[in-house]
Amino acid sequence: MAESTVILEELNRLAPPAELRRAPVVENNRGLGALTDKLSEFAEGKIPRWWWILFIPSAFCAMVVLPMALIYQVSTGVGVWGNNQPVAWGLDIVSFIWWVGVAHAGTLISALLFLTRQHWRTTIGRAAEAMTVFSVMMAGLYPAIHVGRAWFDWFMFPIPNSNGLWPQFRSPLMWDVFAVNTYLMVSTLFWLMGMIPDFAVMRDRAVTRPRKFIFSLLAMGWTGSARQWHHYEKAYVVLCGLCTLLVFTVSSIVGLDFCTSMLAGWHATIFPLYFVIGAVFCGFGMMLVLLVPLRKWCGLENIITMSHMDKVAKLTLVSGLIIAYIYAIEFFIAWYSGDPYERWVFGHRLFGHTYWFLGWTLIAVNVCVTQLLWFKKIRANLTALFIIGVLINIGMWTERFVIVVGSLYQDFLPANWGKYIPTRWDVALYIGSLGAFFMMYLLFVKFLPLVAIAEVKGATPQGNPHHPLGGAKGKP
Amino acid sequence: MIFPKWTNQIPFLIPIGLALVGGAVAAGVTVYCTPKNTRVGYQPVQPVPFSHAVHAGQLGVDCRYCHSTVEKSWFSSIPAASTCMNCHSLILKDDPRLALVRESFTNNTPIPWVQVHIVPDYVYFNHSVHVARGFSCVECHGRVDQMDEVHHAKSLSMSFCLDCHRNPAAFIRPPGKVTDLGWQWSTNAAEAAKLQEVNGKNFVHDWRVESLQSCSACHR
Amino acid sequence: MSEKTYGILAEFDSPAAILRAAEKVRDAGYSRWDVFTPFPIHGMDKVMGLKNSLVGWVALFMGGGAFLSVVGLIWFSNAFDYPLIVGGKPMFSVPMTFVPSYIMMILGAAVGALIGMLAFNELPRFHHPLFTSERFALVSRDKFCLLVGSTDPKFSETETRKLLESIGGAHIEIIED
Amino acid sequence: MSSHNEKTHLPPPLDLSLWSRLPAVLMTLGGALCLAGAAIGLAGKGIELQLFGLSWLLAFMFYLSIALGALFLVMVHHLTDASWSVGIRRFCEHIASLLFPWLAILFIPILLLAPKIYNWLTLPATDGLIRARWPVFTCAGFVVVSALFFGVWWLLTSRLRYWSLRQDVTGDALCTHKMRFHSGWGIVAFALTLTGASVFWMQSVQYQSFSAMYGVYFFSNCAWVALATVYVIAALLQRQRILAGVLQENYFYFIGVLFFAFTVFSAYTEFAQYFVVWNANMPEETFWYILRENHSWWRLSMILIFGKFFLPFFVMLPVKVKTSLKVMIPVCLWAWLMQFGDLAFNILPGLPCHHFMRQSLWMSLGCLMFMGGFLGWVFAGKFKSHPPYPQKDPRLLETMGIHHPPAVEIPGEASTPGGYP
Repeated sequence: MAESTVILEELNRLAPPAELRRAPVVENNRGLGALTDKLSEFAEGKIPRWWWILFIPSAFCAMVVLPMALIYQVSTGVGVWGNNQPVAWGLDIVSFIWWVGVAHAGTLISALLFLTRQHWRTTIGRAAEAMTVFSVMMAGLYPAIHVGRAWFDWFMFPIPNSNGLWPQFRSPLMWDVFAVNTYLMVSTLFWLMGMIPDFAVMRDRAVTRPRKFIFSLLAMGWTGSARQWHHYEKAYVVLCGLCTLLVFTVSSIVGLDFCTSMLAGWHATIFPLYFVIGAVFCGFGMMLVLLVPLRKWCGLENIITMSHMDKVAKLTLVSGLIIAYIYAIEFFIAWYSGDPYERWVFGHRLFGHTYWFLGWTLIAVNVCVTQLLWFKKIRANLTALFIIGVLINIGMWTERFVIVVGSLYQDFLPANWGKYIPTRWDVALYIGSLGAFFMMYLLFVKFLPLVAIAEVKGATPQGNPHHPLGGAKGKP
Repeated sequence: MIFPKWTNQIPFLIPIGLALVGGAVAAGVTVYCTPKNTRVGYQPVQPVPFSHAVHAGQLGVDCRYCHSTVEKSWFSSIPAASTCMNCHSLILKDDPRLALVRESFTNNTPIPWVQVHIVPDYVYFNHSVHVARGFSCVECHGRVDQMDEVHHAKSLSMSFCLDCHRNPAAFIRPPGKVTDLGWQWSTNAAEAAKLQEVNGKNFVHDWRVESLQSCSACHR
Repeated sequence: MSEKTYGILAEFDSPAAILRAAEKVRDAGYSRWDVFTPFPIHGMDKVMGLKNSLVGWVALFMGGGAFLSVVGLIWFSNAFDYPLIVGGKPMFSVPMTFVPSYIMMILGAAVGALIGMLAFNELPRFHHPLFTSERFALVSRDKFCLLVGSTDPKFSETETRKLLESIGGAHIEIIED
Repeated sequence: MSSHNEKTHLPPPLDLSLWSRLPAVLMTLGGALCLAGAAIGLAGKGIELQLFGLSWLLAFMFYLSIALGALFLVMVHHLTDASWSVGIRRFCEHIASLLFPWLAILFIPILLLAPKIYNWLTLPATDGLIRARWPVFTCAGFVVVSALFFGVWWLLTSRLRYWSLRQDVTGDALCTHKMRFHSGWGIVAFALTLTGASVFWMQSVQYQSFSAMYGVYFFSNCAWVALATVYVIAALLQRQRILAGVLQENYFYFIGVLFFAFTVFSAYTEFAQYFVVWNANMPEETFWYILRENHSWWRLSMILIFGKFFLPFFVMLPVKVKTSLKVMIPVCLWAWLMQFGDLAFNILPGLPCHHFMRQSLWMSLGCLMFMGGFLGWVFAGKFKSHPPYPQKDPRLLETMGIHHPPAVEIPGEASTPGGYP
């Protein structure tokens, strides 16, 4: 130890000024064993009170409100929603895009930041992936019932049948089916595979027999041998690459649902990218909403450090800036194209009737509030981050509403103009899906490894065989 | 250690199980969820024991006598009680089986017939355009003139419609013979097929039969 | 050496220690040995002489296969078996087929990566001789173990044990199968 | 750490004494071709002058894309607080600072030939679309907006360079903060001006077309071709031992990965744009692609699809290729060619003749050579007069592979179970 202290001191002298020092991945470092204890502590401990306080209402929404809304809608028909001509896509599609969006940041954090070797992602990656998995589930719910006859959903799969029906692969809605299902499967698979080594940790720590049984089953016999890690790491890189592609693909396809049509306000070549970035932005907002309380209540302040929160906030800012750019481009192209319909639609987003305030809301929140994140003080203030996260989610929800309803309610013929007011069943379904999401998320938080234990350990200096703290001898 | 050694065999069974389940689901859907299973053979009990076999078959009443709008409207009408009473005010006047018809006639209330053939709301089907261009009732409804109680004879699935739309010449016949359900070009099967081929092509051409295959032809 | 011996297990304290130990075991001429660590150790692949994992190839082939089979499915279903006119678009065209095929390529490759990983690692394997060792349970925590398998031609209970002791291994134990 | 420094067996430095004359040769040859082109243009009665103008624009946009891409890399370096890119930052700054005044000078011929290049400047005001774009689509609008773009780039590049060079002297952390500040507002201004430049100078050659993706599409190509350039220059400087010690082998991997990522991203933007237009099938949009899917342009579009995406994608797919100079250098040079082809695909069909004209080949080649020689000469001058990499950057140690410890105190006892505060 003495030798390495000398080296550390020497390095300290050469290091940049304190303000430019790199923050450690995990604070208050006490070695690998203590880290393992810390990270598995919450999943093994008693269920705290705050958990019940959050869980019971979420479970109520998921177990009572959601089934009620679903059963009533499926048995009665889509007429129970506010959808009608000319607004045939209402809250169901708005919420669908919103949920898909929430999912994206999770994949981006865990996959893209892995590929760019951002070690800090190890602490929040798992929480982000879980967010992805559960919100894609919620997203998938909407198109399945939006079709109106949910029992005919099998039409969307290539099963030979006497109807002579094959899926119509030229339809963007069909691509949605592929995209959302693939996204769900790949993100679940990615999430579960990432957890295998941590399941092994839980297995080895398990005291009770049922617990040992469950985690033995989940860990699938993981031993952590070098050969296993060797294949595992390769598979992980491949999955990360694929997930990064998926981030771009899934939302692009959702964007194509809109822009392949010729409706003013929908048809723009930037729409695929627009939806990708909007999704990521919204997801980062949700990430802030989830991480701020989690790190406090689960006692993870030293793991999910303020530096990590700062980085998530910066990523939020980046995606928010791109969104602002795309808004600007949308309005610019509406003007530049000289198309009277386009100009009309975009003028009416801000100065029209019925929904004008929503247009201003999304500019106020998505464009203006996001700019607060330029300031270091705001990024260091957890309350502010939480509020901004909530606002971004509201703002992005509004954005989808403006896109979906704003372009539909006044189409090319004034005789067709109408309004869209969501009914209580629209709202109930949305609340139910929120409840289901939070219920599943809370279950995950309590019972599964919330932080990628193995990955975090590998990212600490104690896990680095070339670092003095990792046991390396000699000069670095 | 919680698992005995034999459990290491389980992974090899998983893919087999998955394949079996997947295959079973697909096969089950194919067999049980499609109109061939869900529609064909449907034969509800009607409120009045009306026999098409007697009326259309034995007595030779033309379809259009009762379903009078079939040539002019997208909808083939169900006869009002007054149509029945044209004859039944004289024939089988007091038959108890016709009590409901008489009641309907006097009270001006509809007879609660149970609809047998139905296309979903998302399908637009026009009877008149088919009948007027020489497509017989029998193509979709089967030999109703031989049915005591009407049952669903054909699947009316999408591919059923498209089979005809793709090759109308194989099904078209002289418009006068549309309601003659047993009509054939010839009693000789080979000759009938030949005549169908030659005449079918001519009819389709001469009468400008446009059997559309685009989605919006039916799903409009 | 009993028939049922699986190997000898030794325990080390730090990633650098296990890396050095692995180098020494390799230099001593052993070929059937493995290290067990709570996380992947940077540089261990090189020491153990592990070639580039084939998982990537499995993913590539599964992905490519999925891509081609969906192209085939689209051609068969939309252009051959039941061609339907939709929106004036050609029955079969590259831009149209690209999107679903591409998505399914990702799914195929992802499943391929997972299956490849599991297959090469012989997982799931619920029963493993190492699970009998109490100390082995610490591998997932903060210990680093090295196992020399009994199938190694150079394996000998005494010699191997001596070697492991000399390179700093603690809690050396014989694992029964 | 030590493992990064293993690759010290570099091949001997190249003898570049002959190559130092290259800018002069290129300028002379290219200048002669340019003069010939201009002469033909001025003498010709048909579209010759427009052809020359478009060729000049094509070459200009090529170097503009590299300079803008380099500017982007510099700003991203500051914003992400990256360490590995310290070594490549200085020459990126040099490339970026070509934007003003040097590229602005090269823009003057475009300004002079504008009525020939952009037919909307001369079309009567009865055209609805041009009227709808008033006041931007006027002579005054063209000058003012172009000046605005160059003004923004001047401010941005000069500030970034000023603080970067100042840090070489003082080593002050303040300079880092200043550069981050300028990158902060700069990246916003950059996005808007780049989009504006692509639409205004390039897309408006066929003024009827519009596409919301166009700016992003041009941006992705800028970053792509800039990364190719950076890779080549970095490899060269490494070989010459100028950046030895600062550039680690795995930094080539990073540049390569970014280059690969932008190969995919630029294909994504192009596909998205094409696909949306193809699918909606609206005449006011499709005319742009229909023109490029016919006659000789068809061949160019096929070359671009396979050469600009599939070839580099599959070549660079294996992990190890990204550090293999033997593969990567040809790919990077190929990327220049493809970027040039892509710009030609965008610009040259603006000619009223609807097919590729052989004349444009030597004309644009001449312009390319002339500008390349000129800008290369300016760049070499800048490079020689300043240290090749930021000498006192606070991240320099880190980029050299020396990890400094985290800012907090590390407690002595490692791996003690329990007792976690």
